[in-house]
Amino acid sequence: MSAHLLSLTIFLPLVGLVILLLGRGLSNDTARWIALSTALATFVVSMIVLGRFDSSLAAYQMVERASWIPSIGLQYLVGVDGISLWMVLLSTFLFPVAILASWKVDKDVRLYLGAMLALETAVLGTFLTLDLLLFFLFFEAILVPMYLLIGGWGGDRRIYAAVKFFLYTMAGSAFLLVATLFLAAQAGSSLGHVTFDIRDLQAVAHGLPVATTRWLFLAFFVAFAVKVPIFPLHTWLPDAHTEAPTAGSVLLAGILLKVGAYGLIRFNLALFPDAAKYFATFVSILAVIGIIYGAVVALIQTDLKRLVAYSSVSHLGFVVLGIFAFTEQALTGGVLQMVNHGLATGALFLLVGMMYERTHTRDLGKMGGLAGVMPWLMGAFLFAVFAAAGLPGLNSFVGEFLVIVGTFAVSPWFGSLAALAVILAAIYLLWSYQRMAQGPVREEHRYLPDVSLREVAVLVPVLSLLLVFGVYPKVLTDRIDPSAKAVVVHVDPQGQPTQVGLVQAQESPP
Amino acid sequence: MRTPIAYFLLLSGILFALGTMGVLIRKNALLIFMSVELQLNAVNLALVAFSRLHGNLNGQVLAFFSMVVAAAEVVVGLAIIVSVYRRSQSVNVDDARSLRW
Amino acid sequence: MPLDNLVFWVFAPVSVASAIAMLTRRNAVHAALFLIVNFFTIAVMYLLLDAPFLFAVQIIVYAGAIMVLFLFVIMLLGVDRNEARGERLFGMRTMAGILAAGFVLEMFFALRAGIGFATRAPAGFEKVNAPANTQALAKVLFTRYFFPFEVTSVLLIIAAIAAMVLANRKARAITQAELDAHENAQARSAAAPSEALAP
Amino acid sequence: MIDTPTLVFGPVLPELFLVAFAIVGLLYEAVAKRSDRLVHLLIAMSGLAMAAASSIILWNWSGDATVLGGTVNADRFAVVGRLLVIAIAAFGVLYGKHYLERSEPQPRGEFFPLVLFATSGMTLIVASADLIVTFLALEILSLSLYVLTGITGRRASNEAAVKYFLLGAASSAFFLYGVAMAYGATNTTYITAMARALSGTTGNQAIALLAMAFLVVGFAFKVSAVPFHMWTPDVYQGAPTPVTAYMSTSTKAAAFLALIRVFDVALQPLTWDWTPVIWVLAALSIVVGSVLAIAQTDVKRMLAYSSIAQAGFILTGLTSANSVGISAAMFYLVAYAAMTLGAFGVVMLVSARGEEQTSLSSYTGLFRRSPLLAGLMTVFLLSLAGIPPTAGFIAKVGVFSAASSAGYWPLVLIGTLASVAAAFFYLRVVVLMVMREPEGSHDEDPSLMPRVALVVLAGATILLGVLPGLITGLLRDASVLRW
Amino acid sequence: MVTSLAAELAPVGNGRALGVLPLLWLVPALPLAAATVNLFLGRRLGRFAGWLAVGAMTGSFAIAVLMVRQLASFGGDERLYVQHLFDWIQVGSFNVDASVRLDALSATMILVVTGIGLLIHIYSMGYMHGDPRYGRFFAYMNLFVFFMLMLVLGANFLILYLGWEGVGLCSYLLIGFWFEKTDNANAAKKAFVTTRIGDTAMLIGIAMIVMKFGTLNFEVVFGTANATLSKGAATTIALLLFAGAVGKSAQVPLHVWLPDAMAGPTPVSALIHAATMVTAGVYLVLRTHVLFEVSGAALVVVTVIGLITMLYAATCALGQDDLKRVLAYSTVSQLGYMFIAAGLRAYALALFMLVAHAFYKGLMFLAAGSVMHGMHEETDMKQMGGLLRRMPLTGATFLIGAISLAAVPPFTGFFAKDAILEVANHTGHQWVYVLGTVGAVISAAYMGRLVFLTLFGRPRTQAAEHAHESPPVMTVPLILLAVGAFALGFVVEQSPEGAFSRWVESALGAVPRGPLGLPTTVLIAIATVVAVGTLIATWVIYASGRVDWMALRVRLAPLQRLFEHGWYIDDYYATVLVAPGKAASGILAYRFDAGFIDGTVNAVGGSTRRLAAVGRKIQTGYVRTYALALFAGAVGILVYVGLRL
Repeated sequence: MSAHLLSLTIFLPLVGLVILLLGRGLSNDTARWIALSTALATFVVSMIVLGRFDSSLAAYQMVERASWIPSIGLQYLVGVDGISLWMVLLSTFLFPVAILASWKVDKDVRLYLGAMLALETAVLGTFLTLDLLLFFLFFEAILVPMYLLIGGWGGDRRIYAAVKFFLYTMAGSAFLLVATLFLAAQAGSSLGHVTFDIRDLQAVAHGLPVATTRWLFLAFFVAFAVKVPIFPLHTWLPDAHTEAPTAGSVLLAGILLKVGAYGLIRFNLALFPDAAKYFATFVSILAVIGIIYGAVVALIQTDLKRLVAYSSVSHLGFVVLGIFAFTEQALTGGVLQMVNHGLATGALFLLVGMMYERTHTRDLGKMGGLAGVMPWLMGAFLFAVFAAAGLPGLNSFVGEFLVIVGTFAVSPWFGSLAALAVILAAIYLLWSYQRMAQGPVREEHRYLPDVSLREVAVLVPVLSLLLVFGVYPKVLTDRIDPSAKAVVVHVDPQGQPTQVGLVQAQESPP
Repeated sequence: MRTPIAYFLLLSGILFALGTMGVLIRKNALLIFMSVELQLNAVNLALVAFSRLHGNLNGQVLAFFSMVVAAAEVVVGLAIIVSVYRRSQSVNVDDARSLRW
Repeated sequence: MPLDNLVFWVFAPVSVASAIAMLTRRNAVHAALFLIVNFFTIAVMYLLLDAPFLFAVQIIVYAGAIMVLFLFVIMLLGVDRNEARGERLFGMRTMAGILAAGFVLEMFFALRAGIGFATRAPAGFEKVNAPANTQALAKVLFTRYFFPFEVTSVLLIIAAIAAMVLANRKARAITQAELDAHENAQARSAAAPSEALAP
Repeated sequence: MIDTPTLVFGPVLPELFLVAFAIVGLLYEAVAKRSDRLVHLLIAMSGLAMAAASSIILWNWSGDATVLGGTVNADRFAVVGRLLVIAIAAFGVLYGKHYLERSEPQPRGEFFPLVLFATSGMTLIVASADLIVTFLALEILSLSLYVLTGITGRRASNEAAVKYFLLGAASSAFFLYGVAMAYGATNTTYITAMARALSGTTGNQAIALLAMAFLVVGFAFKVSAVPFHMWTPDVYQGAPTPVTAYMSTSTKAAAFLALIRVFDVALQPLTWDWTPVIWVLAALSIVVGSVLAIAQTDVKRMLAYSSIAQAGFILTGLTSANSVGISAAMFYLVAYAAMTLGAFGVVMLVSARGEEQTSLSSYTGLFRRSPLLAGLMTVFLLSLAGIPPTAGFIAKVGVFSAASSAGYWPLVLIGTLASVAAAFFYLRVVVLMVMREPEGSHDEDPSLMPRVALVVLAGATILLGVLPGLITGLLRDASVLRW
Repeated sequence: MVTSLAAELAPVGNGRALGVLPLLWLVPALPLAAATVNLFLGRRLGRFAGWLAVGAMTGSFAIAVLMVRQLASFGGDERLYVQHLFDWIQVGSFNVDASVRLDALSATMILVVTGIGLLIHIYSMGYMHGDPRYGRFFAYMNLFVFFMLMLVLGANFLILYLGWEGVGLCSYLLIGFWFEKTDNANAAKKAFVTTRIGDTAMLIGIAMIVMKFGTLNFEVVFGTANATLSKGAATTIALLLFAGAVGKSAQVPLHVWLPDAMAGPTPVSALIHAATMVTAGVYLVLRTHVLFEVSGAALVVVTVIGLITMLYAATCALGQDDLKRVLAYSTVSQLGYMFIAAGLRAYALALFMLVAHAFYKGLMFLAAGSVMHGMHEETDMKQMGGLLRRMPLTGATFLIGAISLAAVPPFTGFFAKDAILEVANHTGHQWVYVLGTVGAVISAAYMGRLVFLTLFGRPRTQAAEHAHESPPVMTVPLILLAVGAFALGFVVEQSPEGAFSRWVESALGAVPRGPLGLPTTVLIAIATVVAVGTLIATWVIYASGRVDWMALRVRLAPLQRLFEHGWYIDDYYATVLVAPGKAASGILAYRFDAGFIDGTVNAVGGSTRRLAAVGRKIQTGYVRTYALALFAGAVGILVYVGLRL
């Protein structure tokens, strides 16, 4: 049992899925409870993982290995480190929230919840696997349930959005697969056996010619850049976010985008450190463009979900910037920001969803004065808005600050430009809040109800984490840091400014 | 035998090519089918020529098999063509294009 | 010029010419007759290649049975009229000609490289054909090629079934319902789903 | 005097059973006044069962490697190939029984014997050790399929039959020419002897190359690789659905297995010459199949294009020209058989009677009308698209991996990118089924038996996606071709 | 690591009796606790919400007083206490801890914040009485106090920044407290965004500090600045930080938010936009003055910005008709004086000005609130007149505040302003002195105009006629503040080297002195004449009845409009920044993003589909075409074979 804790985490949701799919006669409510309790159980298991995690180690822990398809070298290999740990916890945390948030979905409930649970397994798999091909498998497996969620329960243009999401991601992952197989083939010739174990592949990739690693880097990069998304590969995101059902948007923003960033850390940096250094400036420029571009475009949006979607482009730019600064602080900040963005944007989408259930519109032009009608909901909204805007004391600030500081040590210009987004974020977020919550209230919205008890149950955990991680981020950083440091050292073993440190300060004044 | 074997083979090639041309340019299904027969005969010629070249009878046996096959094929083919003709009163293959695109 | 060479050079052009004539005759019966001529020339080639048994089979089976079957069907269906003159497919003949020329050219080069136009067959084929071509052939056929020979029986059964299943079917008019269904299907497929995903 | 070969019929028992039961079926059809489809089905099924059983026994064949004058192989490759073809045939007759009962006018009962005959050709072709047997078996299966294609006498069915026949006959001529050239190049028709001749000094390289070219044409036609694919959409669309289901899977399997045997054994010394050809054919097939399928509005036609693309993927695996690639291709064939049979099975049920509802619009809102069918179809389509956790994914990774190991990663890139286009049209059907509301009234065939078959196929599709190890061991054993 | 280093540097617990100092964390914690309770339970608590808030403030103030007494008991160099609360951010060797720091500067600030804050809270209980969101108001106010205390107590830049942003948040919440009115919401947003521009520059500055020092701890940074920073780096950092101050303290060019911020409830204006938050910029400069001094050039910039702002805002104040807007511009102007002082290295005087300003401007805002309260939220001075008689307490205290601001001796304002001018004069900054004096004239002028238009003369409207005095809960704080506004300067800072300057010398250094310029007595005389003379002149214009000020106003209309609209800087920004920004955003969003990028993506898909639509036509249905393809393929392979022969 304890030896297979990670496997249990990954596959526990499937138990719920099977029950849901087989249980023809289940009432909708029973189905919901089954799904929720499955997701909660998964969360509990992942908390046990957290409890057993040894934060002093940088290496993978709780590794499980089993041969799966020897003919193509695929093995079942999972393990957790400080980076994936938080991705997993973020996922297991957000899934119950998302399920609870979609309590009111009435159409094909079993299928809907089944898709969610399948998605959970796929997502957890991507975060925990140490086998590149297995990663690809889970990576692709994410597509179907998400596609169903968007296309089956989304808005008016849901099919367009779903197909776009699917094809966009798949097109990106095409390169990933090619590069993966190429690398495995190289392993076959240099190690004597085809393997996808990323720890072995590191050595293999190290022996490749420089030009080859650069091409491989780009192939991996494209796949993950679509997922993150990095400008200019982001245009699927606004559509997908806008059309997805609430829970879909939450999961998409909260977790799926992180898969891309996670992939960048886990594979691009780990496998091709030299190529990563070579492309760092290029990627950083894209990231900075994305940060500012996403924010500027968000300014003019009138659809609330679209606005949040573009803000995601901006925020994820921070993550990428942090990843490619190659300093311990920036990378830790990047990972932290992944968690933070998941929570903050997740919260925003939850709130937008709740509001949509009441007003039946997401058009900012058709709202106003809602703060007077439903003060708690709007208060929560404002809280999330400020979290997203990077207010110190709330979670996003710490991540952003670490990224800026870490990047600054390498390139003051990138750091400064990234910081500018903070202004823009304030503008578009407050502008949207104003149009929604302030000013005179519209007649048809005058008697809308405030949050229900269920919604409180949805919001309180998320919002309180926004605060907790803002005030005491050490819970996260203590565990991220060793792994992040290992990655940075791997990329830049004798690099100069990998460390924002106390070099000068140690000369204490007289 | 003084004639170089390659001549027979080339003749076989020419006949095969002509047969293939027939498949392309004839519109009558029966004639297309006849062109196929020409192709098969060209092959047979090649087989027999190789048989002679190698100095064994295998090629001749193969040609014999080929003839059997051709006979069976003719039966099936003609049956199909007749069946089509009964249906559409035409053996022009250009008329048979309800399945397309 | 040795006799076999002479025979070859007489019959080879006839063979090619008859094949070309078969391709160009618009009347199906004429074309079939030219094909029979062609089969005869090929039979002669078999003779040149020391395959008298196949020479006979060629004339009996091909020229005799198969082509008669063809002619029979042509008559039966009453399609001995001239083939339609119009060509709906643009450039078909040209392309067919070019491809055929290319084909022959490639064959030429390959044969030149592989066998060479000087290579003559080894003498002593009489030994192979001893005591006679037919006996020798039978010996090979029923020993080495015993199994394939048995397999051909299956082919013949299938041919028989084919004739039964396909040709023995009562001709029937196309029902109006079938026409409707067809048209509906066309209309549906033209209308719907490709636009279904347009943004 | 005459040294007669020792007759060991053990390794051809499956064929004998198939032919025998086919003849039993024919006799039944001839004798019975009104033949009962169920009896036909039982006869065919027992034939298939016997054939399968005798194949399985051959797994541990300890006699000579080749029998009957060296014309038939008794290796494990043949066993696996036969079993695959026989299994496909079982689904074919099952579909056929159902289809025959519900279509109007009722086609003749010869359907069942013909399927058995075709199957016997296919089993023989995978076991063949002699090119002439390969040719004869090819003709057996082709002739049977021509007849099967035209068996309903519907206009489309007839048209498909005549197109298939004319092109098929022409391609057979090419194939036979290839056999002749191979014989000319090596002075033998034994597959293994050819390899020896070509790797030694007795073979004629130039003529062998010609042989390779013609054989490629013949096989590429059968597996519907571009540009020899053009019959495929028309024939798949025009043929009765069970026949399409049967032939799209079994022919492909048989032809691919024969191709493997011929190219990876007989022409193995020419590997460096034929792999580029296969490469190009694979690339063309993948791209053309995937792209053209997008514009299709008829499900059968779309699946036909899909099968062209799938052929390209299988060819991709063969570019590696080693046992890894062979076993990957074999796995792909198994997966392809399961998912394509399944997809056509759904098509048959949605069409209800005959071929009435094969346009994509008939699938609109299928999920509301019949969640089971829609769900099954989704599984099959996703597998065809290569999405985990289905067999299609593992299969694709396998062939790509093989090609990549051989250094053909540009082909893999083409393949993966084309998969995206392919995913589009598979998804489109899923969209229609799951995400749209039904329009008008369509009635699916409510029968149970085909549904059970479909569930089995879907189960196999997923099972092979999750636990491919169930058969990869077998395939690895089978993929070692000795010469 | 930094923690320990800071512990070594800071004379914490070096055998001293810390007394009550370890309770320092309670000073911010109390308001925070009260804010939390009020935020969630405010509606249930009803009127008790106000009492809770005031109680928390009282406690906080009391503790602050105890703290300061304890601190004052130490010797000059030992007046420092750092309390480590917990590690906030720790990555690798980079560490930011949550710790608070008490020295003379922060001690002064917490006294102002809690003390004036307490009075304003009390006042608010009356002013906000009956508001439906009464509890929430106090929650926000307490939250503000918490953040303000964090700002001034923070022992490193990041805690300071936390408070800095936090007060911005509360400012946003409180300006937009009555969010139903679009104007208020706009003003709130504008305030937050405008200040955020400066904040971001400050954040960049902080990042740069991290880069240079590896830590954000004040002790380390200031202790090693001389050795670590080049002049250029110091200037960059100092100016980036100063940009933050410019935003927060509403200096030119980021001043535009403050006049609009008057949309908030008046106690908010008093507390946030007069007494405390807007002075955070000044506090920042004082706190980081070491960096400014290393740079030198940065100090000049501070002075110049201060001067420009002071003069500019004073003219604007002269043109306003809205009571609160006059006070707002006046605040901006007065903050300019503080920056001038800081720029002249007279940090103690800047701080004293800050304290003094907190008293008299807080007083005036509260009094203005009282006036509005009595006149049904009327703020247009043209509608007032003669209120001194109708609202004697309010009027009198208002008058005291105005006179103090106009720098008439011996009011507090006089000592504050005069000391600055004196330093300018004596240290050779004659231009500063002259312009400062001009500013003083204008200041006195707008104060005079304000006072005489509202308090004196005859009531010009019915509302003014029937204005009534406010309840004691509002007037008592007025009186207490008036005492301060009147007497504080006289008591603690009669000259640049007064008791106050000595008290803060440990934190801010001594006030510079110079041998140049005029004698002190002459300067005092000039200042007195200027202030009194200007007041008399305004009396003549506005209250004596001898001048038709309305006619005068019409004659000077262009000038008046220019002043009233703040020299049209808002409109300038709207044209030059906002409109192009919106346009750019629109172009990016619709033309570039949806049009070009997404268009490209869709074009790829679309062209594939078109390719498919065209490609399917190859499948003509003619079997001969198919044969052609077959034959062509065969020949193609043959050609390939031919090439390999």
